[in-house]
Parts: sequence; C-alpha cells; structure tokens
Amino acid sequence: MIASTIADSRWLDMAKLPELVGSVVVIAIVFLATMNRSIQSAKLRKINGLEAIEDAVGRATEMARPVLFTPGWGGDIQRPTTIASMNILTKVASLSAQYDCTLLYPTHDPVIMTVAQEVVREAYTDSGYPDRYRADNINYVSSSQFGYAAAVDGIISRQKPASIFLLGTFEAESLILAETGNTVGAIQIAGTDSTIQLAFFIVACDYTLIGEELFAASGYLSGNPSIVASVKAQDILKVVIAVILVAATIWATTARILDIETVQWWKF
Amino acid sequence: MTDLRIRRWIFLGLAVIVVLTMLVPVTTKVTVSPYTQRMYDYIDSLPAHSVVMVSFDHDASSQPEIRPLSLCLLRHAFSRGLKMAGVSFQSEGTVIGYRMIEQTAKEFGREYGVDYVYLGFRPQLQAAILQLGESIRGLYAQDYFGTPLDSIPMLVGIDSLAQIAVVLSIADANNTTHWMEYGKARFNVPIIAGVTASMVTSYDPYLSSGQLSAMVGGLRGAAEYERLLNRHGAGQRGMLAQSATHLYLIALILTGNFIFLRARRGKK
Amino acid sequence: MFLQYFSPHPLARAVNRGMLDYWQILSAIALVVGVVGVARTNLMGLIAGKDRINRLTVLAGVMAMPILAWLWGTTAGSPFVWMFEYVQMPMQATVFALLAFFVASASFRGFRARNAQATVLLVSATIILMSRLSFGEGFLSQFQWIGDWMRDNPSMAARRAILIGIGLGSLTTSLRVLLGVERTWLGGSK
Amino acid sequence: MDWGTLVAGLLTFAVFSFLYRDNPAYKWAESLLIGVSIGYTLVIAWTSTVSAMIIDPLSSGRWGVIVPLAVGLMLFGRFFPQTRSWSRIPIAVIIGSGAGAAIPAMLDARILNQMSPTVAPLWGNGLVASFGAIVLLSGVLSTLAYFYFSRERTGWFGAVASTGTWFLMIFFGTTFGYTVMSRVSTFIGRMEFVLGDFLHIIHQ
Repeated sequence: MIASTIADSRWLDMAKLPELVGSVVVIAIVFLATMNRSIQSAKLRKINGLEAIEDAVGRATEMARPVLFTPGWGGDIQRPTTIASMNILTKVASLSAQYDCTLLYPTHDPVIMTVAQEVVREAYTDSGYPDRYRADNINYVSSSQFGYAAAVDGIISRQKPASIFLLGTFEAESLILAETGNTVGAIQIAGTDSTIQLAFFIVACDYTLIGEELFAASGYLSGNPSIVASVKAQDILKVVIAVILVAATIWATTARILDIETVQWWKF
Repeated sequence: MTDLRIRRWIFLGLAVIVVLTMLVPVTTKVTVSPYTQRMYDYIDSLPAHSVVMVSFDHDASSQPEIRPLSLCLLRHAFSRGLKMAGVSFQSEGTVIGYRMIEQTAKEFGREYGVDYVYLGFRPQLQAAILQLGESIRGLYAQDYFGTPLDSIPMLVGIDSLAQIAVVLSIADANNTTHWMEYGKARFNVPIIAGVTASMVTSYDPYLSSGQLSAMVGGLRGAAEYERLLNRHGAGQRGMLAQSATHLYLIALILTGNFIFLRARRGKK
Repeated sequence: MFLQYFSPHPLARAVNRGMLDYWQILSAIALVVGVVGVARTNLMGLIAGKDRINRLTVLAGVMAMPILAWLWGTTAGSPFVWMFEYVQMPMQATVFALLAFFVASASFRGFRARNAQATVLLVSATIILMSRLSFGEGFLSQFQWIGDWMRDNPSMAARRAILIGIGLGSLTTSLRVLLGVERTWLGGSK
Repeated sequence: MDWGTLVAGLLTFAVFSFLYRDNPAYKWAESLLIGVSIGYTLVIAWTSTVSAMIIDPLSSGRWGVIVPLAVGLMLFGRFFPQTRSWSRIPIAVIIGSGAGAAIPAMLDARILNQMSPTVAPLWGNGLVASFGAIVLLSGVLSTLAYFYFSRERTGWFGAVASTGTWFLMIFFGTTFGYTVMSRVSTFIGRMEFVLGDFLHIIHQ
C-alpha cells in the first residue's frame, strides 16, 4: 500500500479500483436517471422544514423584522453542503424580495460571501425587485469560529430577526446561534450535514433538515425535473446499498454457521 | 416567571455549581475505558525514534477542554522517545501547538531540531494533506522559525507521509475526517486522534471501521490518561465539577418535564 | 480532479497540486474582498456617527494585527502573538464556554416528552449523562455499559445511515454541478 | 499578576456578561474580537499564502503561479459593472474542481467505509453480539428508509421509516449527551483560568 503514496508512471492505482468502479456505477445511475423522462416526473414526499420557509419569511414581513440566513462556520464553497445551502438561499431571497423583507446573511468565508451576493442579487432581479437588493446585508464577519459566533449573536440580539435559517456546515457555534435566536423569539429552520450539531438543532430549533434532506432540498424547491430525477437516483442507490448490505449479511451469517472460510467481498 | 428570567436562574445555578465543586479539593476515581487503553497501548507500542506527526487541528476556543489531553499525549510520546513533528492546519492552533510541544519537550529535556520540530501553519487542510503525501518540503520549505527543513537533523530522509509512523490529530471538529479521507484513504498513513468529547460519537464509526487506529476524547479521556501515566492533572480535577453538572442537567430535564406534564394534565 | 484521485501518475499529481494551490490563492484574494466590505461598512458607520466606539474598535483591531506582525514578526513571544494569546484566545474560549449555559437552557426547554419519539430522545440523552458520571464503581457504573452499548449499536446505526445519506446527497449534488444541472451558485438558473 | 492575564480576565467577564443580556461591555468585547480576529486572519493569509505561495515562487523565477493568480484576480472584476461577470470564472473553477474531488472522496469515506463494518454475522458469536448486529443492521436499513424521498410513508414502508425515526432519536439523544460533556468541560477549563490564573482562588 505504501507504493500508492509515491508518484509513479502508472495511470491507475489498483488499490483504488473499488472506488473507481463504484464511482462509475454511481455516476452512470445518476446520469441515466437524470436523463430519464419517467424518473423526472417522480413524486417526492414532503419535507417539513422546506414547507415552512414561506411562512417563516411571511412572518418576518408581518412583524416588520428581518430574516437571517447563515451557512455556519464549517464549510467552504467547494463543499456540496454549501452548494445545497445556496439553493435554499435562492428561495429565501426571492421570497424576501417579493415581500420586501430585509435579508441578513453573515458568513465566515469571503468566497461564500461573494457567491451569496451573486445568488441573492440574481434572485432579487428575477423576482423583479433589483432595487431592493442591499449588498451590505451579505457580509463577511470574521473567519474565526467564535468571532463569527459572537458577531452573529450580536446581529441576532440587536436586529431581532423574526425568522432564522441555519443551513450549511455547522460546528460548535450551532447551539450558540440557535439559543440566542430563541431568546429573540425567532422561528428557526436548521439543516446541516454535521451529524453532531443535528442533535442540538433538533432540540433547539423548530424545523431541522437532517443530512440528506438538505441536499434533496434543491429538487423540491426548484422543481427542475433533472434535479428531481437526481433525488430519485439517490433513492435507487439507497436500495442498491440496502440490497448489498442484506446480501453480504446473509453471506457472512451462512459462512459463520457452516463454519466456512470465505472471501469478505464487502470489505473495501 | 418569564422565559428569560427562568433562563437567568438556570445560568446562575450552573455557575454556582461549577465554581463550588471546583473549590472542593476531592478527586474522584475514574475507571479507564477500553478506548483510552487502546490509545495508550498504541503509542506505547510505537518503536522509539519513529516520527509522529502531531497535527493541531483545533481552535483557540477548544483549548480549555483539550489542553489536558494534549499534554497527556505529548508527554507519553516524549517519554517513549518518539520524535515529534508539529504541524497545524487551523491557524489558531499554531501558537497553541507550539506552546504545548515546547512545554512538554522541556519537561523531558528534548532538543529542538533533533527530537522535535515545529513546522507551523498551512491553510486548506485537505490540500495540505495531499501535498504532505507528496512531499513535506513541497508544503513547508522552512519550519516555524524560518529554518530550511534540509538543515534540520531530525528530518533527514523524511519527506512524505510514507516516512511518518502515525499522525496524531488533536482536533475539535471535522479535521480528523480530512486526515482519514485524504491522509489515510490515499496515502495509508495510520491516524490516531485526541478529540473533544463532542466529537467522540462522530468518530466512532471510523474507529470501528479501522480508518482511525485509536482515539481518546475529552476531559474524561484526559483524566483516564492521567491515571495511566500516573500524573495528577487538570483532567482529574475537573471530573467532580463535570459529574455535578451532569446531575444538574438531568435535574433540569426532569423539572422541565414535570412542569410540562403538569401543565398538560391541567389542560385536560 | 475526479480522475486524479485514482492515479499515481506524475501528471495527475501535478494537476492536483496546481488546483489545490489555486484554491488557496483564491481564498486569500477573496479575503481582501471580504475585508474591504467590513472596512467600508464600519467606516460608513463611523462617518454617520453611529456606534462610534465599537466601529473604531473593529477597525483598530483589523489594522493593529497586520501592523504588529509586520513590525515584530509572528513567532511566539512577539506582540502579535501576545494579542492573540491574551485578547483573541481568551475571548474565543469564553464565547465557546457560553455553550455550557446554552446547553443547560436547551435541556430545560427542549427535552419535553411531547410524544413517544421525543421521549426516546430525552431518555437516551439522560442515560448518556448518567453513564458519564465519575462517582466511582457501584450502581451508577451500570449506566456506563448501557451508554456504550447504545453508542455502539442503535446510535451507530443511525449515524451510519445519516453518513451514507450525506454521501449520496453530496455525490449527486457534485454531479449536478458537473453536469450543469445545478447552477444556483452562478447566481440564478440561466 | 501580569498585564496579559489581567486583560484576558476582564475580557472573559465582558463576554460572560452576555448571559445576562446584551450590554455595552459585551458589544465592545465583540467588536474587539471581530476586529482582532479579522486582522489575525489577514496576517495568516499574508504569510502562508501571499508570501509563501505567490511572492516566493515569483521572486525565484517560478512563473507557474501566475495562472492561478490571474484567474483568482478576476474576482476583483465584481467591483466594476462592466467586468462583473468575470468574477464568476474563478468561482466556477473552484466549485467545479471541488465537486470533482468530492465524488471519490465521498464515495470512499462516507459510503463504502460505512457499509463494510455494518456487515457482521447475525448468528454464531454469542447472544449479545448477535443482538447488537441485528440492531445495527436493522437500524441502518430503517434509517435509510427514513431518507427515502420518492415514496409516501404508508403501509409497511411507513412502519420501517418510522422505526428509522426511533433510531435517529436515540442517535440525537446519545450525541447530545456526549456533546454536553465537551461543552461543560470547556466551561470548567475556562473557570480553571478564572479561578486559578486570574483570581488565584485555586492553585494549580
């Protein structure tokens, strides 16, 4: 295995073969599903947190208070989670453009800030209210985790947003933000792929998108058939995984009971 | 009583309990968990003079929790005659890491450049790990103090993760995951971790899948490790306060439910 | 970037390295954009006369650190590191320590036995808290193996499934980006 | 007591005062923290990126860095209306390459490596191990069902998916319990500083 750490003239590292085969299979399934018309029209079940977005923005408008959206401290723009969070941001931004509700977006990463500014500006323009867009409301606050947490806490306790969206990669700051949001009486919709922080969000927020639900969000919100189909492809892959797990378990159990040495083909 | 006032009383109660228990000079006896034992045995079994890369993957904010644990692990490694190469991929961990490694090296009379070296900080953990797998000098032309790596005796003949016996990631977040996903998966260097207690559940699956060779977590882990090293330290001192706070939290959960259930019965 | 993962060939490695350098350079450049934003907001606030002391503090902090670093360097013992060790670090650690209090209020408020599932949540949290008490051997130490068992079996099962789900979600999101289906990040769907 | 400890101690109390309510002392400490931490990040970015990755190579005649630098600098295009669309290019490159790199890494660490250890013989290693293995497998399967999006939760499938919710709740409860330890430890560690270094009430 040490050989694989040294650059050599081989084009393919054989130890990585299972991943390559796996990747090709996965890509093929997702690609074919995305192109398939009958899969594109798949129906998706409801996800509670997503349904609540419109109400949350509406509530803020009625109370004449802002909406706050923040992607957490843990991610950078390359992370798929951040991309997924941007999809929901588009929805929140176009709603706040229509309702003329202030949208605050503090972030810890300047690259995320530049992308978010583009996304929000575009959403405002698409909704027909380009003049309501304020670049200053989408700002970089600090790269340090608790500098960011302190800054967002300050914004929450002074601007008192009526609705807070905590969607992205969160780390320890999750509960600081969620509890402070709670003291100003905000409705909170959270979602993250950080498994530990999910526990805090479940306890402290009104709605929580758990892991994969966050990624599926763009299928729901955009209604784009190709994206819906890719969500369906995720489901197909889940069935594949379940079948492999069951088959491997039966294989292993049978081998154990009959006391046969066998290839452990499920060990990668 | 309003919610905010209840909150303040809860806060005050917590502060009082922690301060009081910390003033009581009693040490509780901790039982060493198999996790901690596994880490101890792992470090104990490394051949003397092998190079351990210590990665300070945590922020300043986690220092209170993780410091006792870092001290234990570094002390153990130095006492075993291992050579340490300190790196940091969290800018805030840089000075902290240096202080930790300097302090413990001094305790054991180790010499800079011969027994340990500190390379300092590089951003973008995953990029940096991939680079380390290729060439340490590609990532660090000089050490923390600006000395070229080629004139450091300890690093003669060492230029990639292949020559590193094990990477010890001292982490408060997902950084150890990157070490596993890039360092272990790609370059097959063993990873061990000293983490904050909150990360223990997250890393469990990696421990059982073998991507992580050993892991010890939190103040409790430090207390256990202190016991294995036969040293009294902050870990053991904090255990009483820790336990008292747990009881306090359980009491809060029960009181909360008592009030809730009584209110619900009242409605019926 | 996808294919290079599987290949140890020097060309693949070089492509990889170049791309990683680029990631890092881009974030440094973006940082300038971000800091310009911070400076502008605070300067405008300063001119408008709102909250002067605090805005001045932000600006002073932003400028002081590079100046200190430039004059005296950034290794242990320099004024820059002093600022870090005695100003930045204690405050960050304290903001983090606030969490202990928030955990307490969340425990009081969030763990209500509203229905069967919420009860499972609160019971398992309580068991773990009990399992981590350090009052020596005896009755309470029974909780330790219950806690460990929960962590290694039912809890691990859910975590695995969440991770697999996240893996699938990330994979398809990445693919959608590469296939050009997902273009929100470009700002809009055009 | 040295100056550093005094400053650190006072700032610590300023931050803790937020627990009572937002107040001028906290606000000031927050501004200071934001300012100093941004300044800190700038310095780190300068030394480890600008100086180490751009200036050093250029001054030693390695021109390769110009390409990524030029692409990166297009980000500044956003400041002028005519060149605004330029700033999408560097972003597109970073997101595209990031997505490419994520696919195999995710497959390996998040999927394949989570699947392998789930497979264990359900019988033959003693009752406790069997029970554990059955719980583990059914937990993984039912939680996967919870994440199944394209089917309504009715009938047997609904039952499986709601079993998944139970496992999720156990996971959240367990994680919460463990994480609490960490948070409490941080506070205790902070109090070690306050009671020890700052107030000298306890001796270390």
